Amino acid sequence: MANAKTKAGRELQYREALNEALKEEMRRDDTVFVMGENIGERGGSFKVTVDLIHEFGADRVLDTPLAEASFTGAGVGAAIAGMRPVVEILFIDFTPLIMDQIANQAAKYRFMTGFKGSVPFVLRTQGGSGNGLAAQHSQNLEAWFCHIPGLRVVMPSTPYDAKGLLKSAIRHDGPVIFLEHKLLYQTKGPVPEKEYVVELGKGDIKREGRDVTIIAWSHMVLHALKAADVLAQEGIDAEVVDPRTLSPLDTELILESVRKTEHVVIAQEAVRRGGVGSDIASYIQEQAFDYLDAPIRIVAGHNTPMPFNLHLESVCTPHAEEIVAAAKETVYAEKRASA
Amino acid sequence: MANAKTKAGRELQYREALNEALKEEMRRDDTVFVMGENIGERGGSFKVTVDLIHEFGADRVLDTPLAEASFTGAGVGAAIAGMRPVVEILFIDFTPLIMDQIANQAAKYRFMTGFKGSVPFVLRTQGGSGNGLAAQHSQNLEAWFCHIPGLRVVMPSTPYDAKGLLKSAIRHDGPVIFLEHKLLYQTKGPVPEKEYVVELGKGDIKREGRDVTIIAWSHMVLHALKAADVLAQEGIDAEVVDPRTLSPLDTELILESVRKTEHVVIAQEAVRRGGVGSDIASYIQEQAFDYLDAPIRIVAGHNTPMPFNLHLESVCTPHAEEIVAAAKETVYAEKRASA
Amino acid sequence: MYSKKFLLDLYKTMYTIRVFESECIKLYRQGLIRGYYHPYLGEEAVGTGVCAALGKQDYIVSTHRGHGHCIARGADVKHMVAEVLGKETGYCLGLGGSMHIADITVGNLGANGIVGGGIPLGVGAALASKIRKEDRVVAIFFSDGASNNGVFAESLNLAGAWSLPVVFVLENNHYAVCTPVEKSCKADDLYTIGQGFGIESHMVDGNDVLEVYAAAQEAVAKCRKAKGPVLIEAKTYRHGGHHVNDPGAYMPQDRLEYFKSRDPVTLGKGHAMSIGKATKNDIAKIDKAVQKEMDEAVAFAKESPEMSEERFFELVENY
Amino acid sequence: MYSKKFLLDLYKTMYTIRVFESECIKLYRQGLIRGYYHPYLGEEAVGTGVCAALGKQDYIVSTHRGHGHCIARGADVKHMVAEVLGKETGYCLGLGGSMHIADITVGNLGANGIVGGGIPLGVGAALASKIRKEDRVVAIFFSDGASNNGVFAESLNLAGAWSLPVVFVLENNHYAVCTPVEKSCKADDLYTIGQGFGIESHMVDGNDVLEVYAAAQEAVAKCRKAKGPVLIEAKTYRHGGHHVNDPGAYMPQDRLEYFKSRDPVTLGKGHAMSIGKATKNDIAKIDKAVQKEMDEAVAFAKESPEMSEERFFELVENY
Ligand SMILES: Cc1ncc(C[n+]2csc(CCOP(=O)(O)OP(=O)(O)O)c2C)c(N)n1
Ligand SMILES: Cc1ncc(C[n+]2csc(CCOP(=O)(O)OP(=O)(O)O)c2C)c(N)n1
Ligand SMILES: [Mg+2]
Ligand SMILES: [Mg+2]
Repeated sequence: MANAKTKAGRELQYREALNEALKEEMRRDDTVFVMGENIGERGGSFKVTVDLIHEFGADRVLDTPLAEASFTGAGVGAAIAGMRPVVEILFIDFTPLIMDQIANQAAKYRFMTGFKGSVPFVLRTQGGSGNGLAAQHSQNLEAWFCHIPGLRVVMPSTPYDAKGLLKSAIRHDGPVIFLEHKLLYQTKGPVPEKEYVVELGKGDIKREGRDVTIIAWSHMVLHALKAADVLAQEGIDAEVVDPRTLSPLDTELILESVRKTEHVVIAQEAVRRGGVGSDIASYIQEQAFDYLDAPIRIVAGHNTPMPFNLHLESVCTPHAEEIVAAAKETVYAEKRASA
Repeated sequence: MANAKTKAGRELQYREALNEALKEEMRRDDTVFVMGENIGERGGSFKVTVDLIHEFGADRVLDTPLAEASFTGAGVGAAIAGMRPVVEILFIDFTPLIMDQIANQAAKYRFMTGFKGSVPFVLRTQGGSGNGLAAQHSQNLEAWFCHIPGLRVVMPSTPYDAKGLLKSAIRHDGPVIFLEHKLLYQTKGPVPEKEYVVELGKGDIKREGRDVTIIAWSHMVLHALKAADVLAQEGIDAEVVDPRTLSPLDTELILESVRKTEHVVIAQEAVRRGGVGSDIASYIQEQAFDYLDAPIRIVAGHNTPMPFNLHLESVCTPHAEEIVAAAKETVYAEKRASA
Repeated sequence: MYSKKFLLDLYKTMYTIRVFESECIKLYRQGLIRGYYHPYLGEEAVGTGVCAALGKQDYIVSTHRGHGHCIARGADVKHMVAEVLGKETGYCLGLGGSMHIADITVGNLGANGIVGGGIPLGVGAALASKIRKEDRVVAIFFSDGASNNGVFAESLNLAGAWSLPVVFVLENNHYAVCTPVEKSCKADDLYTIGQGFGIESHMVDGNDVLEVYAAAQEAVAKCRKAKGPVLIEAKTYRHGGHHVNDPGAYMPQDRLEYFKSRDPVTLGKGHAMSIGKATKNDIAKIDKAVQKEMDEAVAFAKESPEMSEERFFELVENY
Repeated sequence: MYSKKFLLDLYKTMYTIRVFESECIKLYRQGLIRGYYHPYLGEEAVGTGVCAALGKQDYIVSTHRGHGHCIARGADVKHMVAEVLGKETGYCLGLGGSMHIADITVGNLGANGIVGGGIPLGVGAALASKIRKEDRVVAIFFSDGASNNGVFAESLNLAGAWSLPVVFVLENNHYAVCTPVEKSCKADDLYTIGQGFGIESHMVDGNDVLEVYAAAQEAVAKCRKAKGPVLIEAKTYRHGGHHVNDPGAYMPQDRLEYFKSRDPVTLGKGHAMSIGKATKNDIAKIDKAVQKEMDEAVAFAKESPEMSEERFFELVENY
């Protein structure tokens, strides 16, 4: 568990942890540079890139024109030419504009060149519903990226993971899609002063438990932990597994937990249909079929665009309560079955 | 079963059936028009739009500049303004260029306008691996579209379904993603002379069977039917279910079959991770958990970009053999379990 | 040449926009409006001048900074305030909000949260008009940031290749958030982009509603004669930051002062009085009426209900 | 001013492209090459002239019609034929094929199956050069079809805003598949698009290798002095259809005849002989050497193995 390693250390905000990761990697390796809209003096809309321009100058901290497809592609091209760009797209909702450069260029370049080229490229963006930002600023599109071979997809839930994973992402020799969440930026957590990285592809048990495995990532981990607290009061001991990296997925960690608890709830903020939760469920039922005594439950966003109205936004976004309900259903379904 | 309805009628190629659907709908309703690259005199690269320009003129059969995002968006805008455009994108591999117009505009417009606007828009494109077209011309991206609320996603496997579904798609009042397959265009099948439509959202049993349900769509249906023949020789009676529409999915039909056979193989050409197969599997295990005595098996494309080399292309694409193997595994797994 | 009524109408529209934005900023600061809110303050003459040149059958396509376009196109501020408050009486039932406000009944195809995302939609509406041989012109609003985006160039070229009845209205307010236009484009002016694609293109003072109107009227007339598209670059400036929470400290004080000294609402008032011979009293009457309408709109919106969950789920079933 | 050796080198490059395409078309017709094959026949002077103006450290970005660029940039035809045959000895191990042929070792960042898709990659390579303060210039090839695409305008604007060392080489062969350029853009010439974005832009006769070379040399020099980017529109014409299976019946016979009468290879030969005083014998020697190299390349490629499944799965593990 990440938390165990870091107790008694200082606390940082998620965005500060990200900022620190960028700074450290830019100091360590002068091929690392960042670009995006208004990330220089303004420090980005979510303040992840604050102050970088003062330390590294406008050559390595580039404010771009509003031309997502081509500045992303320019990042990919710079990576091919030996740099390690970190490109920021302000909202994941704008990534539909850049998917050719991501899915057809970045993801496939190494393969198409017979493994001669490489693309050490990081795309940072953020998603999720927040504070009345409506249908075009609230999406969760991690599933799109997971479906494209050649991409790593990372979705940290804590400042510790955010920093360690961003550092690994920058050092990785292929394209990494690094997905943040607008509601996480101001959350705090322990982040050691000492240099560390978190390996891509390694999940983390955010809470140990025996009765049910709750798999959640990004902001949903917070809801899952809250749900676990509620469940504990009812005598259900939930384990919260945070894959952290969705592609590749730490299937071993997940299966181990499932074999122990024999009950699974997957909690994703994205809409149900076509989401990563389906993928994870399909692996689990394939690999741990005999361990499951009740169906895997998927708690997910409602299958609509996100409404602007705040109350309806909340209705469309899953919370701890739905996770609790699903966990109880799966645990009691089994109890009923075995009764 | 569609085939039963149409026996003894004439046979048409898939592309001819599509062409006929376009002609009939353009005659029926003069708000229907088609646009895309080289679809006029040339009739499109796969010859689906041949002759339309002669009957309907250049005003309703538009050759576009090479500007996918904006001519797609123009289609969406024309739909908002009351037309029924059918936009052709030559390869599904180019849809990453148009995803903003599809996912953020077409899919959300009705919702964002408080259900006042509507977008009767059809996107026709084709995917799949074929004949050495390599990584950027061989993809299967239906999962991306299925993940976006507001889109209907259709993938017909026969000329009969292709015609009937395209007609329904054109008459539908929301955006429909109509996905063809490059290897199906020249396949033949019965298509009645008489007017008919196939309802969106209704699957079809392409072969009845008792022992195992094989769920497949688009070109994989042909492999599934071949697999069923092989399995029959071994005494395994496979049912082949073709959902035809992936979103919304005919879950009733699927569940009915699964409850009967208690064994499931899903065969998709797309890569496994993030594919629609996972989604279907996750629903089945949720809804028919107690009927399953062996894990649902998913046969899918290999998790890489598509290689140019023909042999390797074939290695990366699932065929009847893999379906047969998976079906046997699931059926025998159960036999072992009950032994 | 311009009648008093016409000039007062222009003034009234601009003043309505001014009051609408000012009142909504207050509501935002009170926490009653959520999400992003991008005021049109300082740019009132562009939307007003262009919309005055359009006919009833025509369309407009708006942006994330869209309240001005919406008002200029004839929306009822009651339903606008309700929308930005997320109420069911809003134009989009409270599902859209500021960034998605639309009023299709009067030909406003809507704002957009994706910068540039609406441009091809407008081209499509123009295409529909051409195919049906209707006489509709489409005015597409967008700003300098959007002009960096490929979808603009594609749409411009498409409209040009097909001679579509589109007036591209480039509201050059010199900023995309805090990025100044000089940093995002090498060209001195942006209308030259249109020329490069072979499209008739003009530049106007975007703070002078009559200059905007004259250029728009000519452009619309060309479009009706199948001589479109036309691009108009209107130079203007925001009176504040990018959105309500942006103080806009990066905007040089002297430039801001300059543009404020050419405030479009004040200039429009001046036109009404000097050319139209309107009196102080005429103006005062308008000001009062506008303020009253706005106060009523705010009250209406505040009292309006939000959509119930039941209604919501009914609506989105099978979405 | 141009040496005999230089002129003969240009000729040799163009003739190699000519022979390469001709031989591969035969292989295609024999069913040995699969997928799409887009010959560069008739356009040889563009890639040749531009690449002759580049230094070793520079990059090029190619297109789906990329064999000419690849050869002009110094590729070994052995590995090219092997690639289009899908063999493991090909530049991309047979995984890429004609539409993805790349030779990074000599700075060819590769062809692209997505029209326009490579343009921003080239801009990025130029950005890398600028950040590292290296002296690398990037020549980005693309054709008239790609110029309709937003990614071109965005990239052009981006390179302009950042003064990147990019030479945009617009190979205007007048067609995107069968769509003539007049139908896809209202402008008479395409280089004006660059001007609209404030970028230095020129037009040259794309069939005359010396005209192309001169313009490219000047552009490259400007880029090295941080005065880039520069756009060059080179007017040219395909000698056949869009790909091997397209007879190109839509190409007016007289225009095709005209461009064939100004065949770049023949013109290049003429330059070598008239300006460079090369003899028939010099030419014959080159022709023979080129044909021999090509014959050997075809033999090599035919004999080469395909990648084994084992090797493939090893390579793609953890992709
Ligand atoms: C495609 C896209 N990129 C980025 C954003 C974030 N964003 C919202 S408004 C804005 C600036 C737009 O500038 P401009 O087009 O000049 O419009 P203005 O705000 O000046 O009216 C940006 C970057 C967005 N909404 N959509
Ligand atoms: C984005 C995209 N759209 C369409 C295609 C299909 N296509 C391949 S080549 C081509 C024509 C390209 O024309 P142009 O850019 O002029 O290049 P040329 O073939 O003339 O060299 C088209 C439409 C594609 N590969 N990529
Ligand atoms: Mg602006
Ligand atoms: Mg061309």
